Amino acid sequence: MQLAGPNGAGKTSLLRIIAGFAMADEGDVLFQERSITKYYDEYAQELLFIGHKTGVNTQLTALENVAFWLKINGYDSKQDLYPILAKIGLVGLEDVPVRMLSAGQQRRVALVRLWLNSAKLWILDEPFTALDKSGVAFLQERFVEHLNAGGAILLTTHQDLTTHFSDLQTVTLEYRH
Amino acid sequence: MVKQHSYWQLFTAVFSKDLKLAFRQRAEIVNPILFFLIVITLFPLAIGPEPGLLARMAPGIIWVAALLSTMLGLDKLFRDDYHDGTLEQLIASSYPLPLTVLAKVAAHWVITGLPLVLMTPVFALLLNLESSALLATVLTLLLGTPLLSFIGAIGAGLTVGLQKGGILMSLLVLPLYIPVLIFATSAIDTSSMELAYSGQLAILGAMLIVAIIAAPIAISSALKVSVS
Amino acid sequence: MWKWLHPYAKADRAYQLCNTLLPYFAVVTVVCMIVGWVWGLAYAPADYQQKDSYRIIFIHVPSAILSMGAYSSMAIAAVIALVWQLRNAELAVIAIAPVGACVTAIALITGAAWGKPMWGAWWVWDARLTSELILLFLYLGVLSLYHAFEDKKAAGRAACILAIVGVINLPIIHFSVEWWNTLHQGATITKFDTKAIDPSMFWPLMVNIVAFAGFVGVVTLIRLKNEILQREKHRPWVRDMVERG
Amino acid sequence: MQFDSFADFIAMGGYGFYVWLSFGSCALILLGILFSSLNDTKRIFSSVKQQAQREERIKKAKQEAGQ
Repeated sequence: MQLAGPNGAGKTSLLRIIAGFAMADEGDVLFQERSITKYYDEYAQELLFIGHKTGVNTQLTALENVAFWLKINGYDSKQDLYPILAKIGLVGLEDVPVRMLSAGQQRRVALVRLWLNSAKLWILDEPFTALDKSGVAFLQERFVEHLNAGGAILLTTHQDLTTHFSDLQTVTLEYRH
Repeated sequence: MVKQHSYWQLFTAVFSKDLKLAFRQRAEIVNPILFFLIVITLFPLAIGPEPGLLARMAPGIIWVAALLSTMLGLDKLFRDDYHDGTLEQLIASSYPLPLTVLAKVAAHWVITGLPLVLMTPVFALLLNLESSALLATVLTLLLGTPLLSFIGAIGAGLTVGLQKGGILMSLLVLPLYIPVLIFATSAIDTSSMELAYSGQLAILGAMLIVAIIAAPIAISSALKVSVS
Repeated sequence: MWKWLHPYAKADRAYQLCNTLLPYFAVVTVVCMIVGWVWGLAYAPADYQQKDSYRIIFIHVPSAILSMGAYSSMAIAAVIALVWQLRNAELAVIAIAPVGACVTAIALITGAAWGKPMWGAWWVWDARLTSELILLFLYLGVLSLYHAFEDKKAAGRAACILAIVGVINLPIIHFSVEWWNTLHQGATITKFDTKAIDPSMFWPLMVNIVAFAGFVGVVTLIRLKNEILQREKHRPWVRDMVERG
Repeated sequence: MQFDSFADFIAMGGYGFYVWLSFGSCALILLGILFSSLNDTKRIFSSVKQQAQREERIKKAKQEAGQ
């Protein structure tokens, strides 16, 4: 599901409301017919959120950041992360404090989570920003894998995804004065 | 990628991450202690070096200095996590937020509160504190500083999203510190008169337990408000 | 105008200079330290009034002098760094600060330990000890300011400015503390200045002062080499020097 | 030698505690700053080596990707 619309149309705030970070003025968000405000912990089990802010601490290294994220989501953090970091294009930068990396590389450290989770619902806010050609293709491959495994993705992006995803639904938001 | 839940793993993960960050930037540990020392040094310069006078005022001076330097450290408690998005990940993680907050405040106490308690006997020499009152001072600080961290973290959680949060946080938090200050300094005074001060310590201990249970819940709802 | 200073502006030349100076400083320091301590502790005559507790003078006075000396040389390096834009001088400021702080801490501890048998209290708000304590704060201020910056070039410049501001304030602080002390003279009688020193005590004191100065020099040179390496980490001359190891 | 025996030397005319406290803490601090500086040198050397290895890893990965 793609959320489209001009800048400032409220795409990001809608995403944050659905992810449970913000309160809607009215109405409620249901996940599997249960309101996320009352059952947020169960909802959080199945949620993966990557927003504008990467959620990566600049003082720690990429390895430490990913290991920390795995631990706070209950995954096994002892696994070898070097191959996955290499796959996403961070070879040689695994043990460098993240503040030394470029914006694109920092986003890749955040995006590595897509390969390391079993959440059903992905909520991604402009995942393709600051990624080069190979990065975008790589990410779309992962999306296909996740969809085939029965997962759901709600994202905002300015990329044209229709070529890659035939059954893509789009919701367009306009300004409401 | 199966998820197994161990609350202990989350607690240690958050706790050790904050400690590792603190040791990477030594300033986070040194600044509160230095601030504590400088505030203590100001008083004799202001009111004169007369030992008798200093000794009588020492408990109050030490406690006000400890209170201010704890507050100094609170500003950074959630600020970095808020600005780089880690706070969102913590909220959206599959663990309850109060537990994460408990770990963060415990780490904050170990970084700022514990060094104060350890340095107090040394700095108390500057104020010529009687040895009978020294033990009481250390005990009240040992119980008091975590209490200050928990209460202060509520203020920090509420103001983390605001630009000029620092001053506002102290205005919110200082009134809440007053009961802690009253019982702690009265405990030290009674101990300097060689009387039993276990009553005040018990009250401080009770406040601490209530804070450990109630504060994380208040802090996590404060954080959810700040993030939205 | 400073023609002879210019060649050492290039980092590796400065690094070589430190390397050549280091052994001389080290030898002077070790010799004077051993001679000074043994002479002061074992052979110098006891003070008729304070008996043997006065032997602490042999490290308290040198460390007090060096704490002021290190701060002023740090301030001079800061002036050179800011006025002539000499980056190595900026590194020197960062190299001296920690050593100066340590020497000041020694002066404080030895001052307190010396004061205890005389006045019965570990800490007495005596004029010299108070200004020594404030000097420690100035050092720690420069250090924490330097470490607070992410970008090390800006950090160096900020530390230089603070060092200069500090050195201008030093006499003012010293004067006001002296005045504050005489103001409250009635409260505590603290005569801390050393009386006329007869030669038998004077020479060991001199040796110790040279030893401490040498020590500050040695550690400053080591730290200066570290700072140069840290700043020039990506340069080829550092890389092949590390390979040579 | 001002002292008759080594025991007197340690006693320092009754002020031994203070004299040895100051000399001991002085030696401790001086050695502390000296070794921490030497340790910094070692740390910088190893970080330069680590950086060289890191570039090695990147070059190797590029070659593998190149084929």
